Amino acid sequence: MTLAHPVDLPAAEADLADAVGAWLRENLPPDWLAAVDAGDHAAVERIRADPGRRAAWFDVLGASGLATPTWPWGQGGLGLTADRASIVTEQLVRYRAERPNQDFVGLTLAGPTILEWGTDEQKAARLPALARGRELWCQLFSEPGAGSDLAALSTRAVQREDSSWLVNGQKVWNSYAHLADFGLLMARTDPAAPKHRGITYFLLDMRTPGVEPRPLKQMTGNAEFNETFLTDVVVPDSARLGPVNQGWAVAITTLMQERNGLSGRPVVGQGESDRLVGRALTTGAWRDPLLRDRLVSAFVEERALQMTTIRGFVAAGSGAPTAEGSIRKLAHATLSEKLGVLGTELEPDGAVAWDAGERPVAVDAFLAMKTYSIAGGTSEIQRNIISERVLGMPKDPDPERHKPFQERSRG
Amino acid sequence: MTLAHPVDLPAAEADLADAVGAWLRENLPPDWLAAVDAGDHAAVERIRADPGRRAAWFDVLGASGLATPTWPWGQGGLGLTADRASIVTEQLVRYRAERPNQDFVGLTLAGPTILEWGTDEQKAARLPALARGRELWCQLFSEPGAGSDLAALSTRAVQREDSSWLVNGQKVWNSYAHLADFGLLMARTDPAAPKHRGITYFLLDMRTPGVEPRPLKQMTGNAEFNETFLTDVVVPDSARLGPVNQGWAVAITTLMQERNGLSGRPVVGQGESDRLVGRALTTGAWRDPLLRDRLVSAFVEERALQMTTIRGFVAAGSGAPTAEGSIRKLAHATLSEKLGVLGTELEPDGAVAWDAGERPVAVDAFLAMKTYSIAGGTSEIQRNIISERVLGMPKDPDPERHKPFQERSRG
Amino acid sequence: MYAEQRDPEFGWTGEHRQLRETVRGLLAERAPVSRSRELAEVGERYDPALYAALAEQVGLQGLALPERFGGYGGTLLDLAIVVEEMGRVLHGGPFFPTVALAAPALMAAADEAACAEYLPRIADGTLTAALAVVEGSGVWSADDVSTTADIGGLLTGAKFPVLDGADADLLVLAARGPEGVSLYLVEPGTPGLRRAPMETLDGTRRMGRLTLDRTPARRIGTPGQGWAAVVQAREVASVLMAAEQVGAMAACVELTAEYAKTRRQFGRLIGSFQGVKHRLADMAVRLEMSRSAAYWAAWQDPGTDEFSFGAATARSFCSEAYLQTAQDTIQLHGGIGFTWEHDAHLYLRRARADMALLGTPTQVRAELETTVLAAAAELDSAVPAWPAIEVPA
Amino acid sequence: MYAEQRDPEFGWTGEHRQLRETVRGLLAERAPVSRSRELAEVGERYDPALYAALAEQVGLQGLALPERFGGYGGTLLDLAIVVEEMGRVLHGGPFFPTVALAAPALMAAADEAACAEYLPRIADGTLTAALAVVEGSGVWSADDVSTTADIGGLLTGAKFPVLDGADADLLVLAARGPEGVSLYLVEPGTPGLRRAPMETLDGTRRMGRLTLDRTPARRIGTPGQGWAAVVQAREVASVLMAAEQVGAMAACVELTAEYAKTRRQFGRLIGSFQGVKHRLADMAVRLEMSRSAAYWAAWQDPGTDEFSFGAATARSFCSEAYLQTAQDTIQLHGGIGFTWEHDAHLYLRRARADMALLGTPTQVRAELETTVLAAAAELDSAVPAWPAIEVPA
Repeated sequence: MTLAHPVDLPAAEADLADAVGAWLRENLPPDWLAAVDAGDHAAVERIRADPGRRAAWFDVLGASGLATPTWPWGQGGLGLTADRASIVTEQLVRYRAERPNQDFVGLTLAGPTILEWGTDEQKAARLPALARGRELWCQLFSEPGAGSDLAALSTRAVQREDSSWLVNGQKVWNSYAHLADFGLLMARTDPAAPKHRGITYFLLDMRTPGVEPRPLKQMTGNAEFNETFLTDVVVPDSARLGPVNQGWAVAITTLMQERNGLSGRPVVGQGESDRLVGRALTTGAWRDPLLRDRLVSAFVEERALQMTTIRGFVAAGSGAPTAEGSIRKLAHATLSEKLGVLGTELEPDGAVAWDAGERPVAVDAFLAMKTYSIAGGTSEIQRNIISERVLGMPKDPDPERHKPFQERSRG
Repeated sequence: MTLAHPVDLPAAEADLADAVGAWLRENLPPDWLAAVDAGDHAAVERIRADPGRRAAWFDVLGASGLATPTWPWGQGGLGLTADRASIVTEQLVRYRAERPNQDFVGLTLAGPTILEWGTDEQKAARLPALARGRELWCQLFSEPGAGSDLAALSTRAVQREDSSWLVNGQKVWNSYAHLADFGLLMARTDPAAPKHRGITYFLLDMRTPGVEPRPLKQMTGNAEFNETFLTDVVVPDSARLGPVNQGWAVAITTLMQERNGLSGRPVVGQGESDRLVGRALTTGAWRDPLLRDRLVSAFVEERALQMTTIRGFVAAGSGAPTAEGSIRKLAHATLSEKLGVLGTELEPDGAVAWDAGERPVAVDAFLAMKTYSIAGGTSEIQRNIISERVLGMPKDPDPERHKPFQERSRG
Repeated sequence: MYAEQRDPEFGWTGEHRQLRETVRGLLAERAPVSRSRELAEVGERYDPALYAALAEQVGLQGLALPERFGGYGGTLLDLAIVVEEMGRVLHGGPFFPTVALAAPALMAAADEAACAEYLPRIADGTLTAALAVVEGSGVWSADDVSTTADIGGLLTGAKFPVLDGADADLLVLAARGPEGVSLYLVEPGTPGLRRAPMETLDGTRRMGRLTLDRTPARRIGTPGQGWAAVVQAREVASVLMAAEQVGAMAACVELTAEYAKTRRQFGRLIGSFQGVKHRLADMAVRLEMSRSAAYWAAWQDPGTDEFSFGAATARSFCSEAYLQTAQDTIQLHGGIGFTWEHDAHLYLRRARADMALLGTPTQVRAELETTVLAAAAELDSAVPAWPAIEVPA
Repeated sequence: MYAEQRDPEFGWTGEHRQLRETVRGLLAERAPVSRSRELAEVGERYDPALYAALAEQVGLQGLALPERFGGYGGTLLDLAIVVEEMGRVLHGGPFFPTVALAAPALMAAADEAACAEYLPRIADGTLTAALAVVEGSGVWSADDVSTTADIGGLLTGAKFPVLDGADADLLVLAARGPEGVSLYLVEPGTPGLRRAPMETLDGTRRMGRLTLDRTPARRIGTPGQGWAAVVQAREVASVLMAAEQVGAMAACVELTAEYAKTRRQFGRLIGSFQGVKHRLADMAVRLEMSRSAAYWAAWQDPGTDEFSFGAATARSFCSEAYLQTAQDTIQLHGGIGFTWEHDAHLYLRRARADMALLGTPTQVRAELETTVLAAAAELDSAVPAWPAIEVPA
């Protein structure tokens, strides 16, 4: 049922792909495989939507190491390089056998952070469960009062005599918090220290009493995020990840993963602009030379961004650490805003009114266009990161940088 | 030869215009008047280009008060409001009888600053000469080491026993300094005070030994500006304008004049974009729908800026002081850059090569397009001014704001 | 059409200021932006009691209508001040479609009987009306009118989206009859008329789809001259919408400036970061330029070339400026600006919807080409656009 | 046409790095930007001794030419590295027109005899060449070629502006003969050929006007297939110019970052103001996106659809990015960036000139429309363009 140890995996790209493909054909449920072979997307989605079947498959997949191929051998992974791992991912995607988007926090953020900072007990308890898809994770970093200044968080964790921690505070922008089993939590443990030095990192069991996620409605009308209220939540010291008061260093590991978090080898190919072109052909907007030039411009820009993602992927493989994730994020935010507006202009009436039930997709893209310039760190923050880390500009003056946290001004 | 005292000037706009027009017809040299009536621009320009005739005319004009209609009655002017003065200016322009551009510093900056801060002796010595066009003035504020941080100037003036001042330093961006009779000079007189508090303002006789203007070539290839070197220049204390070490307050008067300095009542009408449209018709670029939309956009933007200038003119007349000069300057800088690039795109080959002697005007506009976003205060400085004075944003932290000037870091 | 404008240009009179204060005060009390949101969220078209009060207490619906039709003979400028204040609080409902679109169309059609019958009811707040011109393409062009009127005056075709079209008490329609495009009046309940509400991006203004199948209608004005009336009404509406947008932009700038003056990050008020300051300054520039364009147009006399030019300029400039301003407002608020509870998205939705309502800015600029060419043809080599700045720093 | 590219994509080999260092070192020593300025200011076309050294010491002119024609059989990628380094210092003169335009055209025409006669002389640095295609309209289109070749091969027409056209030792021209557009060779001194230098915005590259009056010429390649060769040469030149622009942009960003780290105003390094930081960050983004586009294209095999697509993408993106970068460089330098003595304007001039040389970005995008439509036609509803970001701050 398991693949060979990574040293025995074929070295050539094509051979590795073949080996993974063969393993999938052998292990995927027959009706799933048949639906894939027949190109019957709907049938595959039906199978994937069944919680029982999905869980069963992710268990098989996780045991093989293929769900987390870059993790070390013996800790749920196959120890593959990013480049080789992407070949695995391509095969998984081809068979729609990959883990869903909602596992992003668990697989891309929690796993690597635990790998780097966890105790043996923490690794043993969490990594196999993550690899097999048994746990859903969320991130509890952001706070309403902190915003872009992530380290200015004020959720308090006070250690008690029995060494457990009592946590109180409020988090925000937590996706899947209402469904998650575990959360990556930062809390302030030393308010007398400057803001970066008094934070501790925990792996919070979301079922603990006092943890209350509430949906947060966005301007799009959807509620993909939560606010999470933490009231007298008792967390055992065994849930602490990394040393007391060094949680910011642990968080950096998580944040670097987040910015560089690419799933699979990036390619130059279809993107959002292609969809807009398709739509423009339908609505007749393509006939307008001004819109045509903007569409082709967007197409060029999106392809250039994809090419940049490939370069970033190759550079990451070669171990060169960069703030280049911020470059891509900023470029993507700009493009997303451009496409959001452009999409509405392709509709004859600007997508401002529609008959009941015929809401154009352009509406959702328009309302979501600011997502990437705010979510995951605003474009302003990205510009600061690029300017400071890539170009060596001085940091912004923070008059309170070295002040004890409790003495800082709030607002 | 002189007009009636301002209280006797007709109140109605049309009557005032008629009175000024009649005076001009009576006093202008006959051949000048004939050339204007015949619409013979070239002939008028020939007369205006003759230094003797020009001087003679400006003397007559100045004596009447019409060259400086807003200055007080008895100090070379007619005491008119800005609004009524603009009617005078319109008539002057109509007869090409107005003072030339190079008198901007003298008429718009030096005169009002002397009116506000000058001693009776200074007013008596300078204002009539300014009104009659006998003196050319330049501004000596900027320094290479100070840049946008105007108050960081380091030209030194040390008072000697006989109360005169010894000035040493270097100024830059001084237009007409090589021709000027007088210069508006700021120099540091107390290096132990914070930067704004140790500056004194002088009316410098440019013929003083040790004053050496040298032409400064710009990226356009022209040298409209100078660097001015000041080496052991002796300035009598009678040339000091305003109190010692309060030169920054005096300079504010000058700078406010500069930003609000409008000559004549602004109108909505022909601008740079009209010229570009004309050129686009000639080159055929007008047939390109993309260029056409950009041209009309620029046209709209320029007209909106003109409308804003009118609003500013009206508001200034009603005495409301604003940072709205900065708004217009910023908008103009943006537009100028847009037009500079667009102009080249109207040429079939992008205005990048031309047969000897046939340099397209688009080339000069392109090379000069950054002028307004740098000259007279960069667009960054204007944005700060707008944000702080119009919107009430906090000032940028200047860690050395209150430091004695001599202890400030340089660079 | 409207009363002549008052001198001096851009010089506010005491009356202007008084009007602004009255309207602002009334809206602040009874229709702040939270109320616009509330109506939108529950799907209410408007607050009828307030609508009545606007007419009875302040006379806003009839403010700029001639006195012989029950109005107060005010100027378009007065009305611009009113809608600017409404724009600040995203006031929606039937006011704009009735007063800024349908009433100008009725006046432009110059049909005395129709005016005498309907304008007084508009003025006293008892009649709401809508102007139905576009037919799905979003383009305001006589060529795009394919709704037909047969010899008996029966209309057949479809109009959408029509601002307040599904709910207004009176429909003013452009249709193509034997003499060309004319204006027609249809009241709800007429046989062959179907009205369906559409879903909208901007919940504060309703839109509808009209379907006409041999619907009896009353032709107004000179036969075949309907499009000229549409053009005039659209110009008036363009100027008023620009003023409304100025109000909305001003609200956005104030909201953002206020936030920047109170929100603290990295040990400082965020308003002290140039990243915020400079974007805010650009917002202020866009606002002031928009204000100039909108009010310059409002100061011209309707029916003149200047008015047409001002209307187009204001429409092109202000609608693009407003959309950018709304986007920037969200950006500078960060996460909170992205939530449903924050008002930023309401301004964004209105900005996008506005852009589609009276022809897109691109369409407007295409229409301006003739004017631009005429201006370029008069070129002389005189006055530079800006006084030379002599001393850079 | 050129040697096949090396794996892995975007993975620099030791050889690549070595080449870059060699070229950078040589240029730093003998042709820094101050030297480019000096040549431009005195009106010198180039430094012949350096040109010879580039060929003899490093073999740059023949780097990517096939070995059988005296070259070193390198890849287009190698050549991109070379011109990127040249772009940093605004190296001008005959290198680009000879190596990036005329040589690719000769190779694309696939005329063995002509290649054997001229390419070895290009490779050894003894022959400079120019490619003359456009005729005043700036548009690269077969329809715009109106220079004619009669049956006897005599050319009549005019070509301008032609990069290095007034000075090159060999002219490769596109002209319309009885079979359609073909390529022709003309050497200076041929009767009926007049060459006049033009004045240029960018002083580092000369341009000329060619007038042909029944000028004898040698037709090369398959008759009537000349335009296909022009298209190929233009693609190669587009990729190389994009790489050159990446070098120039990198120089602009470094120059500006360095200035921001040393210039102090208001008590702080200006690089600590977000107004400066954020504009610099945008410059960095534009640079990195340009680098990706230029090198992605350079990594494709010439002759493939990917190469054509990459060439157009890089040309459209990089030339607009470079112009904006040059403008920003001046802005962030303030007054000093506006002086003749500062290098910023040299980069600006080059940026504008580049934009006109191989068809404007707008023209390139119009040409891309077919490709874009083909891509859109293959749409499926799979993979989103970006992994969902789950947690905003």
